[in-house]
Amino acid sequence: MLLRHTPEKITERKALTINPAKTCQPIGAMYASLGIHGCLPHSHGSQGCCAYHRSTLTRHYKEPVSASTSSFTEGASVFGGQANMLQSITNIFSVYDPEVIAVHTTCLSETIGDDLPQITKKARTEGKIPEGKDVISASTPSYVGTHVTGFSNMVKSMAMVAEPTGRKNHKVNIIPGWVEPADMEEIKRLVRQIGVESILFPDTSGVLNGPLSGEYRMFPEGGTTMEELRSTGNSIGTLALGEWCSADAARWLDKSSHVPCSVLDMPFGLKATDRFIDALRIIAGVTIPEEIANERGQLVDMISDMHQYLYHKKAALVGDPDQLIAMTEFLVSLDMHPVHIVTGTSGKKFEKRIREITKDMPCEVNVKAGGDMFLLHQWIKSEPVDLLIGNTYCKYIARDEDLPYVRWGFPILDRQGHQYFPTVGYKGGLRLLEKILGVLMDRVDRDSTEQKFELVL
Amino acid sequence: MLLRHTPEKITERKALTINPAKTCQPIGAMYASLGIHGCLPHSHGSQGCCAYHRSTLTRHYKEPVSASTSSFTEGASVFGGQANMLQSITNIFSVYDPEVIAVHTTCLSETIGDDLPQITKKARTEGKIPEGKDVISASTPSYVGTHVTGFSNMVKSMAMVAEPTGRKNHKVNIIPGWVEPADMEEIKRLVRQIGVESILFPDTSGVLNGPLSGEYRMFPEGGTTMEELRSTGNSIGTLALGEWCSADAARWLDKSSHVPCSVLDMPFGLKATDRFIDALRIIAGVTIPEEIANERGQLVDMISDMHQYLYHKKAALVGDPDQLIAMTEFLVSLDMHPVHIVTGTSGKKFEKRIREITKDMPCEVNVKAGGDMFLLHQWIKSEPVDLLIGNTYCKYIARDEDLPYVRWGFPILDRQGHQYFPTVGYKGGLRLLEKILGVLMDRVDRDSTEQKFELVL
Amino acid sequence: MATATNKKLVQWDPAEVKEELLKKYPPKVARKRAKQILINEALENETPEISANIRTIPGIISMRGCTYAGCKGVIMGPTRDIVNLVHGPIGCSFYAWLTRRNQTDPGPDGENYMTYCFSTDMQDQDIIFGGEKKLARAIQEAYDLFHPKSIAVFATCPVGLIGDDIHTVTKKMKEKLGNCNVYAFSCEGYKGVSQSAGHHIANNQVFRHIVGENDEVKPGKFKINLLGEYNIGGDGFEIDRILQKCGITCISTFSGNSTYDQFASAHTADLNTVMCHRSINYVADMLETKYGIPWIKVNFIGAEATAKSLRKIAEYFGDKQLSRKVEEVIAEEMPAVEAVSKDVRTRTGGKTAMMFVGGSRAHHYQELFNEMGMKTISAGYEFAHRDDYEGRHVIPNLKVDADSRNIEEIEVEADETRYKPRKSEKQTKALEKAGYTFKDYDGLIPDMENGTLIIDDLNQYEAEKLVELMKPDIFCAGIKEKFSVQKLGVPMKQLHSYDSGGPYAGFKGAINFYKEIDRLVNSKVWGYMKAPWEENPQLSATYCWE
Amino acid sequence: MATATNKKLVQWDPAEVKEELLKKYPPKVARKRAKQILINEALENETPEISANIRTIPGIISMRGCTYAGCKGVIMGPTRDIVNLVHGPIGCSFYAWLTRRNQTDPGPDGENYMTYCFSTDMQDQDIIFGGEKKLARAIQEAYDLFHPKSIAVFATCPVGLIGDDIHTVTKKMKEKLGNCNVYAFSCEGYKGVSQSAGHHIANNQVFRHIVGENDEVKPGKFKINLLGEYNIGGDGFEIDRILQKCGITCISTFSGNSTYDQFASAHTADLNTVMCHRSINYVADMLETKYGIPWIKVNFIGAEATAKSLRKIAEYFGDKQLSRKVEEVIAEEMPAVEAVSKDVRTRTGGKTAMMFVGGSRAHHYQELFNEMGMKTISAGYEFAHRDDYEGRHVIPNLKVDADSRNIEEIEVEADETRYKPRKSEKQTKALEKAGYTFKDYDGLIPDMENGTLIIDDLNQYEAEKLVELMKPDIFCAGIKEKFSVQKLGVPMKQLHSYDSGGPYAGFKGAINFYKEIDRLVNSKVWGYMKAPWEENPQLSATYCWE
Repeated sequence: MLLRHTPEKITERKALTINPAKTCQPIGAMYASLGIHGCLPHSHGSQGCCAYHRSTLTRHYKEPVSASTSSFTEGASVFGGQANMLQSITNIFSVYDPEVIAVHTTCLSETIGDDLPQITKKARTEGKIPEGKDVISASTPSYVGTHVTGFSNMVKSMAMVAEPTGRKNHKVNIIPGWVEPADMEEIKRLVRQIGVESILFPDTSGVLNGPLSGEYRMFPEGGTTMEELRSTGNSIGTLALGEWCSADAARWLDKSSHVPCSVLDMPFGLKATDRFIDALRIIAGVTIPEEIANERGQLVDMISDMHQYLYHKKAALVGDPDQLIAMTEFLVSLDMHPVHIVTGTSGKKFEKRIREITKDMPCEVNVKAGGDMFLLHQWIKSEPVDLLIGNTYCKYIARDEDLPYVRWGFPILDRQGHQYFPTVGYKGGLRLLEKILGVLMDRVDRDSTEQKFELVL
Repeated sequence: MLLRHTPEKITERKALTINPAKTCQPIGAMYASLGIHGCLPHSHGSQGCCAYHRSTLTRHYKEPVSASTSSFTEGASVFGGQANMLQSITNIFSVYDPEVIAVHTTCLSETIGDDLPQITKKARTEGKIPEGKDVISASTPSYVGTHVTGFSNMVKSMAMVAEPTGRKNHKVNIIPGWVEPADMEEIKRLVRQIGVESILFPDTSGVLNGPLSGEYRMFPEGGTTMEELRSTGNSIGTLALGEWCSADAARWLDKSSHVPCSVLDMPFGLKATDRFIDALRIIAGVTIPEEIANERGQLVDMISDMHQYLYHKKAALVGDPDQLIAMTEFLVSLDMHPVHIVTGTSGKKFEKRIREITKDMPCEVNVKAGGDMFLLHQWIKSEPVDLLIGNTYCKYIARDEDLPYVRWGFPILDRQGHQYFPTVGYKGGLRLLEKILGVLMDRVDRDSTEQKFELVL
Repeated sequence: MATATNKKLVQWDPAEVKEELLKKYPPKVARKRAKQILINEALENETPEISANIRTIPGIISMRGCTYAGCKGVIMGPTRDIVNLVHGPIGCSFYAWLTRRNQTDPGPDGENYMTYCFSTDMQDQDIIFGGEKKLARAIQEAYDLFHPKSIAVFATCPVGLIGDDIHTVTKKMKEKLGNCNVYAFSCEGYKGVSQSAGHHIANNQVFRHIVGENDEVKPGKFKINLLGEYNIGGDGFEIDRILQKCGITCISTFSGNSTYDQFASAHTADLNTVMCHRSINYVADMLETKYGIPWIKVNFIGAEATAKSLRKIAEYFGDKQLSRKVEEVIAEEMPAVEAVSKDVRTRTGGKTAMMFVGGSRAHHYQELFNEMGMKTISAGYEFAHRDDYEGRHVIPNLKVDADSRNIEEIEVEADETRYKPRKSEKQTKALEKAGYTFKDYDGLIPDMENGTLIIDDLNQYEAEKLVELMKPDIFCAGIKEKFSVQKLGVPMKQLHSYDSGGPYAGFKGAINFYKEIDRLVNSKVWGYMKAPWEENPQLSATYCWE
Repeated sequence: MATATNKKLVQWDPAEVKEELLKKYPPKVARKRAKQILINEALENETPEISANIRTIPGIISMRGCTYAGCKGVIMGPTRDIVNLVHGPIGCSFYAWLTRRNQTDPGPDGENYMTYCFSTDMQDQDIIFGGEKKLARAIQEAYDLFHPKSIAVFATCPVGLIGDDIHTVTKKMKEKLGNCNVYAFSCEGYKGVSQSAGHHIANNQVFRHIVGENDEVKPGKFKINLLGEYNIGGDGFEIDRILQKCGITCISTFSGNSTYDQFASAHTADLNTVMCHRSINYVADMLETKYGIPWIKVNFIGAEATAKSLRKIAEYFGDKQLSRKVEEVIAEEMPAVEAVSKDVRTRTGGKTAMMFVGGSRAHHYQELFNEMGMKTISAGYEFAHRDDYEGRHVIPNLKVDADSRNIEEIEVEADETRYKPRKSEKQTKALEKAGYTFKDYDGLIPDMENGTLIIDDLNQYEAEKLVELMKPDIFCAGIKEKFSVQKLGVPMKQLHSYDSGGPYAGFKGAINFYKEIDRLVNSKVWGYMKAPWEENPQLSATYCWE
């Protein structure tokens, strides 16, 4: 057994986290920053943080992930990191020449209380920031919230770039939340199809799913431009996908620039996608194009065709709140039973949403916000499941408990495809369904006796 | 063991086929016919043929497959099927009202020598075929060739609808060959992207991957219209994908209507897709759009990232000639070793192509045109492989020999997704790669000892 | 379930429905179909007549298959230790390869050719010059590879037309090989009007070439044969479980999970129980005439029907212990069944079903639906004969038409040495006096309510219309019909292959079926067909936020 | 290989390359980097000086990690039966969770916490009010759940700043728990200038809290410790295999596939062999001073180097049998190695490599590339010190700067009871006279050709430039560098984690490495980067067929 010391019996833990279902804010801020065109993320802290975040993102995307750091020394930690930050700005613009530097803090710089806006102002006045270039920043203390919070905070800082001019640009801001580059691409396709002009931010498509062509570009084509970010203040509205990832930025735009917003669930699965598409329809005042209606119909068709393999199958899920809410709703809509649900991010709101979504299920549901994978594993030991959905760390549980397992979430370090194939939207729903059915049917084929082995499933 | 009587030792078989890697012509003709808009395929023979073909296609697509039959009785078999055919035409147009009936023959009607063109003429003169409606036919004797031949024959009959007017329509005919609806959709997308106006035939997209919406339409939106087929004679050229599936129709258009043609491999994998895209580029005289170049680069990128899992892995393939040629080339381009290759369709040409493609491989290659799965299994027993690629019937071999197995080809009766996600083009290459890597890496995870079990792959 | 409640409101008049179904047909077709579409008015002792087992109409999309399918696919398919060699072009053998779900249990080292597909793969030169040599060689090659105890050869359409004499070829090969029984079936696809002819051809040859080959007396006190049970989805396994539990020995099953030797020993049983009347009642007759084994109709579909059938078997043997054991078993099995039926009935009660399958299931499965409180509002067979609808009493006056004429009827007489009546005249009389009925089947019609529609050889067009007009909660037929029905938003259950489910026979099977139907009629998915914007499509002319 | 041959044609002048690298830097940065970029001019007995182990430049994208990474990730990570509890916000423990490929073999029922991630997950209130209580409770909870023999606590950045006294907490908990050794590491990420500081902090505490805890004398005639081997990709397993084969007993490995008890018994070995000089040479010194165990530098990367190291160990013990055995083993293992190297050399000969990793691999791996006929044209360390470049002779005149000042140097002296020189003055002299060298390491520079570029703390920008200018056939560094290099069409091999490969140590490892590099430099994929239409982009203005 790989996790041989995990007991079925659950004992209270007040101080010890084991096998976390989360990581810290800065990596979320770094990922979000990569969704700005020509942006170099900068980690204001000791160099280890930056190295760790770059490594994790690189392993997930199998793509170069550039980011710089203030490389705090002991001295800087005592006397403050302003000097390191200013030096960084100078070096970054002269060596890498990005359009913008997106700085996020760390537990280190937060603990000593560095004031980034003030440092940035100083850099600006001292002419360390070239004309037409920008430095934006977000406060992302590692000891508050999780990687999701950090993502949300940086996205909010992106919204803060908005410069409302009073002249509407007739575009809709769409904040996709922490999804894969392929998902952002797919969201743009759907929005285009429906005929809505939009500003999507952040947008990592084209940045973290790039081609191999013999040239390396630190700043690829992709990403939301600063120009676009500035004009988000002139948009007619904002669709924020995911309360945890995207709502703060949207509400801030509402408050500061009077850009009204709706906060929707992330469009994973049939119903959440329906709500997203319907919202776009109402915004644009159009009828849904055949092609999208058709994609929807295909998803419903496949659900009906394969229902017998999904019906009342028990699932355990671990991941981030916005994703889990949509996925749980999707599984319930398939007549499946998500019985164990863990996110590392705290929040009673999450547990409440899950309880609502699962309230008609004929079985008990374990849900925990601010839980860890050790707990999830213990739940699974006492109430086994037919399916496990989560990031790559779940593979240890899946092997120990011999569970059909679908990799979904962050990080995925041991399989390919997630960068290239969306799981949002109806087509994404088809893909999720294909993956879920795949592992369930593989299990049927593996475990059926020879007399029950089937050609046709 | 499921195939417990299969010996490793290979003995000569002259008369006995075991576990065929092919089926008969009519089903191919039926599938092709479904790619015509508003078409009802009709099987001129005893009703069993039609029932079998409809069942097989239905199990593969999980969609309704309508087709009618002449329901030969013993009497008809003796006195000829003309009466049944004429009666069928009357009944079909009055009850189902299709745009066109596409008739194919069977071993029965071929053996007794029914002359379909003559019968059709009779029906026409007797006014049994309503104004503006059509009846086309193909001769598809089950005892000649295979399902591939039948497909090709019906596609040729579609080309025979061509009515050259001398006025060019500035379109390119594209004959995709026997690929999935999703593949045809993807080919249309690529062609559009490059800016080529085209007539794709047959086109089963929208016919065999339809939505569930509460209404049943015997003749859905999809399919190549008769109007388009007529104008294929005015096209500036024809791209035929696949020598076995598509070349005859293309050459016929060349001969009869002076529409020049190029016969290419089916665009599976990097190189075949390169040739297809380059052909389109040269035809259209355009430069390749960024989006397609980018998809290509993504495929190359994923190959480079995952090369270590593919390098020198042995594969066994079974399927149809056009598909196998492209797939073999793809695997070789991944530095894999396809060592056993079987198609049920005869033809030295096939073996020659495979030998060319694999000539630089450092190991021996078993290739057989007109072989069967029994032989493939025997080859695998004497020279085991790391990967098996073929239709659903391969699952018995895969289970007996405990092989990583990717379902690809026809028919796929036990998994979903093939109807919705293309495997042609660069995106299709990414999907094939994801599937191949998926089963190979699942095996690594399954078989690695606990000390070698890896988080990051 | 919005959809479900809607359906409740639907009113329909069978006459109107029938009219609707016929409206679009050309006159000739309409006349013909009118006789195959029956509005049930069955009375006490008078069953209306229906036209059945007649030609399929060319061009009308039927559910039917061919004679080869009935012979090779249905009857001979499930016998695991016979090499089934198809003589013809490749297709016929390919399509019948592992596509029926009859399960088999060869044990760890038993012979099993079910997973294999054997064909002579005839080519044009074979059609031109004849295929007998190739067939003989193929038999030899199969023998050399596998040394099976038996090889069966099946003719496909061209074989009959080109005049290959497969019976002589197999006879010769049987002699040549010595220890392998080789025989052939002239089951060309164009024969007869449906699979039914194929069943007959298959059973005739089994009776002629295999039954009686092994006189060795098998152990067991109460020995029966189970005729017309094909172990789809493991039905036969469940029935075997129950019979064993009761202490009843099943000598042979025709032909689910069967072996060559089972057929060979069939004549040593003391009672024939017939499941699927259509496909095999004549075999029961022949076994009685030749060996003196009486037969009764049984039905293991439905828990009540299963109990009834067990009691009927016990009553036949007239053994107190057996009867007691049977009652014990029933008492032991029923509570679990009733618990589930009680539960699902709260969700399935009052719902409606339609069934168009086979030669008996459209009848048998009404038992299960009744047990769930569901009503069958329309049903019919795909390939049955009038006696399957109206009861055996019509058999004498069934007329032989051009299509049935050539389907051989074997003349059998009592076997000089082995004929042994299992019951004396007296015993039989006594049983009958006590209300016991031998070789008796009343058919589908009497069991269906008045005003229901009984339709023979339902076709695609009529199916679609029926569903639109009568809006059943579930529709049962085969794979070809499945998805067109479901596109209409009505769940469809395959009753040929059971989709991926089963067993549905016996007690455990009943539980499986209850749950399966509950799943289907109450699946959330039927509520997703309309997108929210179709429910309320109102639109603000401009961007809503402005 | 088009790409490969192209590269052959490339000419470059090291001075020009260096100039290119520095051109874009601001003056201050350029001055600093100039001292870390060395054009090799090493002569017989004079090695040029390089600037190393100095601060990373803020804003310049370095490969380096932090002190915590060096301490928890590298040194303590591989010890399977110690619960490694990270005191700090969640991230630091998450990122160090299973992300290094040091393999471990706990056997069927041994303790193994490698697959677990333990953290106090500090929240803001802990930062404000201090985290000592939470730490103490976390230790208790870990103990109650697992009852490990030892719990190690690691400080992350904020811990030091808020002044949590982790050493007192762990001391108290050790006393409280009784049978569990608890201790802490002040390895805050901001300390030092790289992982190197973390190695030092880790090793100091291991020496202080664990080494010497178990005096029990282990069996074995030739007992050594293997210092600085971390069992990445199973290197340690291969080395163990070879040592066992030779009859040499490895008492402890620092710290690949290690256990608490191995550390505790380390002082009972008779020779310390040092693999990674950078991460552990000071431990070797301390072990000699305190317990009298001499140390030698070894290298098991490369077949020749492995043979050499084995002979060196044998020579130390001066036992004929051992020497004979060692020669036997080498003779047995080498043929397979040479067969493969001979084969691959036909495809790899003359190709060029670059290497920028760790504190010793950039040196060690040149052995393997040489054996494949490949030339290392540029190399450097990520976190090494001057002595790793120039040799130990520079150690006395290394100046202590602001960053290294606070990295504790333990003062040790001979252990009253347990100090026991393994070799007498006389024996040592004799060995040295025979050319034997103790505690000796000449560093990377002398082993590299003149005109090659040696670069300390290479950064992303310089890496890209180097590859563009010098077009190596392969580039070796870490995961962060992998894909930017490969985007340029140059295969990249991770020499920290070996990607998914290994072992590369010892004889079998050499074979693995030859094959892996052969695969990488000869992969077809590098020929696919340009699409056919990029190769010949000519276009017919109109449709080609017209």
